[in-house]
Amino acid sequence: MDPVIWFFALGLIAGLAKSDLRMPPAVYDLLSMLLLLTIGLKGGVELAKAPFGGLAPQIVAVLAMGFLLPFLLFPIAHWVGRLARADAASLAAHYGSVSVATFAVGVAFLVDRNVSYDSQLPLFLVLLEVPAIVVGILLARRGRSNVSWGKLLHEIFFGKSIVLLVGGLLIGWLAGPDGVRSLEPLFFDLFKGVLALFLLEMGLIAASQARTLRQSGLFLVLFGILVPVPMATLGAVVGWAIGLSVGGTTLLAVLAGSASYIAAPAAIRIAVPEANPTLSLTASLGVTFPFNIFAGIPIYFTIASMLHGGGG
Amino acid sequence: MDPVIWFFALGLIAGLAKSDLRMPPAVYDLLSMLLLLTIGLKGGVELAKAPFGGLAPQIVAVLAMGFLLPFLLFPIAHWVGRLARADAASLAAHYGSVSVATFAVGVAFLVDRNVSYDSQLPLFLVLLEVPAIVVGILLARRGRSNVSWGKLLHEIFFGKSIVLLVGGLLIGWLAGPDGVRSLEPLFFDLFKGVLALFLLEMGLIAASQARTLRQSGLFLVLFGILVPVPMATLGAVVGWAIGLSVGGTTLLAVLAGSASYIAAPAAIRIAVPEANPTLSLTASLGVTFPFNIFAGIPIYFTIASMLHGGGG
Amino acid sequence: MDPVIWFFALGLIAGLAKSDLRMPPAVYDLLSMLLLLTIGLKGGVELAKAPFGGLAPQIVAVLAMGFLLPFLLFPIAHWVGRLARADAASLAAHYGSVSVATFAVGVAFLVDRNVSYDSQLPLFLVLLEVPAIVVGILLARRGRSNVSWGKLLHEIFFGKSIVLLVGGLLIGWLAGPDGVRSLEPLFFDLFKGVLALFLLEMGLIAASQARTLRQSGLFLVLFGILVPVPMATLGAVVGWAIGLSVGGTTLLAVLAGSASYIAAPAAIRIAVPEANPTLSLTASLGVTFPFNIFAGIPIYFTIASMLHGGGG
Amino acid sequence: MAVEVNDVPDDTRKLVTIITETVLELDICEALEELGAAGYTISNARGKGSRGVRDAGWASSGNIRIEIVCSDEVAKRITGHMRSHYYDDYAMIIFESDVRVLRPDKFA
Amino acid sequence: MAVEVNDVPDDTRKLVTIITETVLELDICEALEELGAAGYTISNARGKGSRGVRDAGWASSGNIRIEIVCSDEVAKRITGHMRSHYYDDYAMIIFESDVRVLRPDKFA
Amino acid sequence: MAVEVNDVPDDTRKLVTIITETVLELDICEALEELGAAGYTISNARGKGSRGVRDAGWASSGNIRIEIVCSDEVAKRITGHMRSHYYDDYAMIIFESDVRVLRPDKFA
Ligand SMILES: Nc1ncnc2c1ncn2[C@@H]1O[C@H](COP(=O)(O)O)[C@@H](O)[C@H]1O
Ligand SMILES: Nc1ncnc2c1ncn2[C@@H]1O[C@H](COP(=O)(O)O)[C@@H](O)[C@H]1O
Ligand SMILES: Nc1ncnc2c1ncn2[C@@H]1O[C@H](COP(=O)(O)O)[C@@H](O)[C@H]1O
Ligand code: NA
Ligand code: NA
Ligand code: NA
Repeated sequence: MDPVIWFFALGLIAGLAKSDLRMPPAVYDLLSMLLLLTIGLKGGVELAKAPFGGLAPQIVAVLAMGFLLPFLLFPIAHWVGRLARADAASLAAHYGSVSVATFAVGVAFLVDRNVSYDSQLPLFLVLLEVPAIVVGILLARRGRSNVSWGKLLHEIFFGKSIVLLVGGLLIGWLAGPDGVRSLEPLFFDLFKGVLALFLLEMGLIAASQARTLRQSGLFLVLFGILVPVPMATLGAVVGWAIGLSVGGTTLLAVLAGSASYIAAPAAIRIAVPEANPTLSLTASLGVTFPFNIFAGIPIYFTIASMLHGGGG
Repeated sequence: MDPVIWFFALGLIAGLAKSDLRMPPAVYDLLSMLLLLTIGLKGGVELAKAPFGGLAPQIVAVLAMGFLLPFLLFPIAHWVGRLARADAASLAAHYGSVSVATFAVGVAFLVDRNVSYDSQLPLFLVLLEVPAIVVGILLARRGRSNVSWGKLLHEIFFGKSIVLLVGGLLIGWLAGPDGVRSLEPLFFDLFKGVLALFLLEMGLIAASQARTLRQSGLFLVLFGILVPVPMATLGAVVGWAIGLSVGGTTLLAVLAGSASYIAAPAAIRIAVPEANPTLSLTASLGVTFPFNIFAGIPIYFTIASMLHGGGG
Repeated sequence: MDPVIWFFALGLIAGLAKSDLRMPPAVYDLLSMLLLLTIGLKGGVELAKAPFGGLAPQIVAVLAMGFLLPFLLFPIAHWVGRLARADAASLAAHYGSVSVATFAVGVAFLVDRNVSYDSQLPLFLVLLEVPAIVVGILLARRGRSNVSWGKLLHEIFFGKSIVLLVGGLLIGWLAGPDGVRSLEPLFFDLFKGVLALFLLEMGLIAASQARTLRQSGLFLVLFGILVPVPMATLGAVVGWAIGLSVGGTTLLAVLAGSASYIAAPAAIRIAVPEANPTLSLTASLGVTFPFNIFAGIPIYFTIASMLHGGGG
Repeated sequence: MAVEVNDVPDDTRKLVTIITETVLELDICEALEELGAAGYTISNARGKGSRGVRDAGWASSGNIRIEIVCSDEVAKRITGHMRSHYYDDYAMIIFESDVRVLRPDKFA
Repeated sequence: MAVEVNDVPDDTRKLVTIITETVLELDICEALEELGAAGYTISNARGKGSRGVRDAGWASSGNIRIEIVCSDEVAKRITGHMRSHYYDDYAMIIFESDVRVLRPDKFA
Repeated sequence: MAVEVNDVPDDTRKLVTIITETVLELDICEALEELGAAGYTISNARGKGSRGVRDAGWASSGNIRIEIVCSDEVAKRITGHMRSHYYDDYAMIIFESDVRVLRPDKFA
């Protein structure tokens, strides 16, 4: 198993054992900035190397998936899980959107196995962040919108994760492989180490969700474990259908199967204040994130390989 | 264009678009510590390699320039710009002093072009920080000094930027190229990456100056754009006259043409409290810094090349 | 001399000269996390490479030394130094326990000289942190225990330094040399640079102890300088007796001769509140730490070499 | 004498303190200006209340502590606005006390 | 009308402020809950007092500032507990004032 | 009984709160000691006032919040000093209230 995942386990254990280990918020911010910029830069450099053609239909397909996912998830949460409308909509928004940290672990997984992936994946990461949040808010509001959309969309689009991802993409694309060379020691060589530290903190945060988990009962756990695989399978099928490589298909599956814990919580808290914020966050961070990095990603890779006619 | 400059643009755009992207103050401090130490260490190692002779006359020339610059700038700000005496003196102090970030971008510019520079430049950076501040305070006080100079000079000389620059210089010089080898991965290899992150934050800060800029009207913009080139030209002539190489001449021009935004604001705020601190800071950070890194440095390099008989 | 030590001197001078140079607490936390994880990972990788046999007797010997040391120190502090019982016990706990930063400088010292050390040393570092603290508390309480040991031991064992050291050890051991390769750029290549920054901050902290030092008079200085060498000699003898290499013997001497300034102060402050916390901290940070990195480590290396029949 | 009198802050204003979720910072700042506050001061905090523990460790999970020195009138408007807009759905407490200020004209 | 009346916080509680060593945070939080406080708010601080300068620069050497809004009864218990458990051996000050709260039922 | 009486902080002091520019921290701390304050507590803050927005993002552009518990006499000296030295040229507000303290002898 990739050692970065052990760092998550270390954080989780330390948190559950009530260690006083804490990561200062400033360090968390630095690490997440580095991850976002690295993912963006990597994608941009790849785009510069192999200029893409016919990206438009792929973008349409990916966006369509982003809008579709929350519609599939909302009924499960609302009628099966018997959550209030606002809570179900919030959960649908979180799970329809994507997790950058899970994506980063997916990238590390592929790199370890020397599996390359299509250069537009970081772009898809950006595309998938927003639609589910919009749909989730509409579902919560039953279409009645007393939401100030202008302000909200501004907040989402100029939220720091999208700014850094898109900024990294553009800089990588403008600078190209040669221009980025001098930035590689910080952004590329340290990538795995930075990811390890970030996962340590994610483990600590996941541990802090444990108490809520015990209180909110079984549904959240089941939802958090059972929902990712079918969602990721859908993502894999889409990826395969639009012609991505095995690596790209895996990462699109990872995106579909992951749940947001940065952009979605912030936006939903403002736009759907009556939703209990800990429900969605606990499922996303406390259940689905660990599930994905320990079990999900290898599964999604197998599914992608099978779709491409390999054995896994 | 050097990709690190795109990071400044990214920060500027994010800031102007009111993104929630922020860099924690602790990260800003870490990045600036790394830059200062790196510049110092690099200079120290070079000094250790090629022991300097006849540095004394150069030092005198550079210091003289540092004392002269604010006397040239004050009349422009006071009579042309019609600024109050305190504000004009503050502006003269800021522009007479130097900007470490601009110097770092200048170093990166030269390294990219394989142009070497004289090892004493980091030393000149230190020398040029102080004189203009002292002159600025004297100008504001009309010579009448109710300033507690002892305390003030102590604050400037033991300010963190000078301590780290001089400390780095000394350590680099004492340790020499071999001793510093084990420090290179952090201080030298990551230099451009660290500079990129730092410029991202500088862009965010520059954006926050934009509103003041609109209010304070045209003079600040004109001052901030028109003043650096003649100042830098003076710097280049001095550099050429004291026998620096093309790279060294360029960097002395960069120093002369840049404006302080750390040491000067802090000292002037205490010693000349009646000066409006946002005026000088806005001109320095919001106008001159972007001008220098986008347009100024290449111009100064051309000037230096021409002085040395090259074509630019 | 190793240039990292100059960084300590730089911090010390800056602090004594009342420079405004500060390291944000978040950066200090990041640096210490990196150091602890690096030391752990290095040890774990070594353990994975050369699986150890017969470690049990070594562990017993090292633990025994850890329990013994404070019993030797307490009488000196109580009767010679005429400190109150609580203060003497606190000092015994600090000096019986160990300093990670001193250990890191010791490691850097050996690496510079191409002297290898036994892979279990990081494990001994962990083992030696706790016993002296427990003994110190018992000495302060005269055995009467109104201390809630469960809570206290939990706090010590799950304190962040032990969690990160043990976590690093386990991850390094599980992942092995190949698994850890992708983490090397952050954790191994940057080690000396990170240590340099950390020592800069240690210098600043040591300087802040200077005033207390002047007040508390001669005993603390004498204790802080005279006690480490005999303690370290004891450590070296133990290391030699249990069959460690010259490098391992040196590091066990370093551990014995160093004084804790993280785990011990926190635990003692809670368990022995009537002890004056600045006494022990001043001796440990203000006297012994500088003594060890400037003079102690080379001495301990000489002692270790002599024990192994070398000339030093 | 005149100086001494000047130095005794003898004009009374309300000090309204709001402790709430970090995520509301921007919204509340805008609202405060519209409600007529001449200024405000914010610092980061953590804490515990009816909605559980809130700690700044994790990005948006911390609290902020907002202080506003203002007139009775503005204080009333602020507490009313907070009550109607945020009190039901967000972790929030508000309390108020009297303070003497040095330059009353600085505070609405 | 009713709304206006509601918006004037007219029920009085005590605001207890404790400034003490960072190292006590966990202990005090536990104690506050046992003593019946419905909540508390903490922020980091530095300062100077009878035990010298305390600055957050160095890990455990900083201060925290704890605020508790509570009833007279609970306030009395808190100050008593602090006095007997910590006042002699730790850097600590406590002060107390009256505040009007918006929703009295939220505070024990 | 005696204990209970002890635990009720019944001696009154002034709590002076100063919110101002970070850059003044050292100067003000020195002044406070000279003016007779037995201690002070500082925390970082951001805010808005007549001199615009002040945010800690950018190095020296933040605010600090200084609290001093002291006697009437010292409070008067502090506000006077601040008014004459800083009020005109720096972003600064000062307010004052009454607090009950646990150990009056600790405060000048
Ligand atoms: N009784 C209290 N005293 C002081 N602070 C409180 C109190 N109750 C709540 N708080 C603070 O207000 C925040 C929100 O409170 P709540 O809405 O009750 O969860 C908490 O996270 C605490 O920081
Ligand atoms: N008179 C005071 N006014 C405000 N804060 C104080 C005062 N005295 C002490 N403090 C704070 O309380 C902490 C502990 O005080 P002490 O126990 O007196 O050292 C100090 O570090 C200061 O932060
Ligand atoms: N009415 C107010 N209420 C609370 N804080 C204020 C108020 N006015 C100003 N401040 C704070 O005091 C600082 C300086 O105020 P000023 O001198 O008015 O710019 C501001 O940055 C705010 O943090
Ligand atoms: Na998803
Ligand atoms: Na200049
Ligand atoms: Na020891």
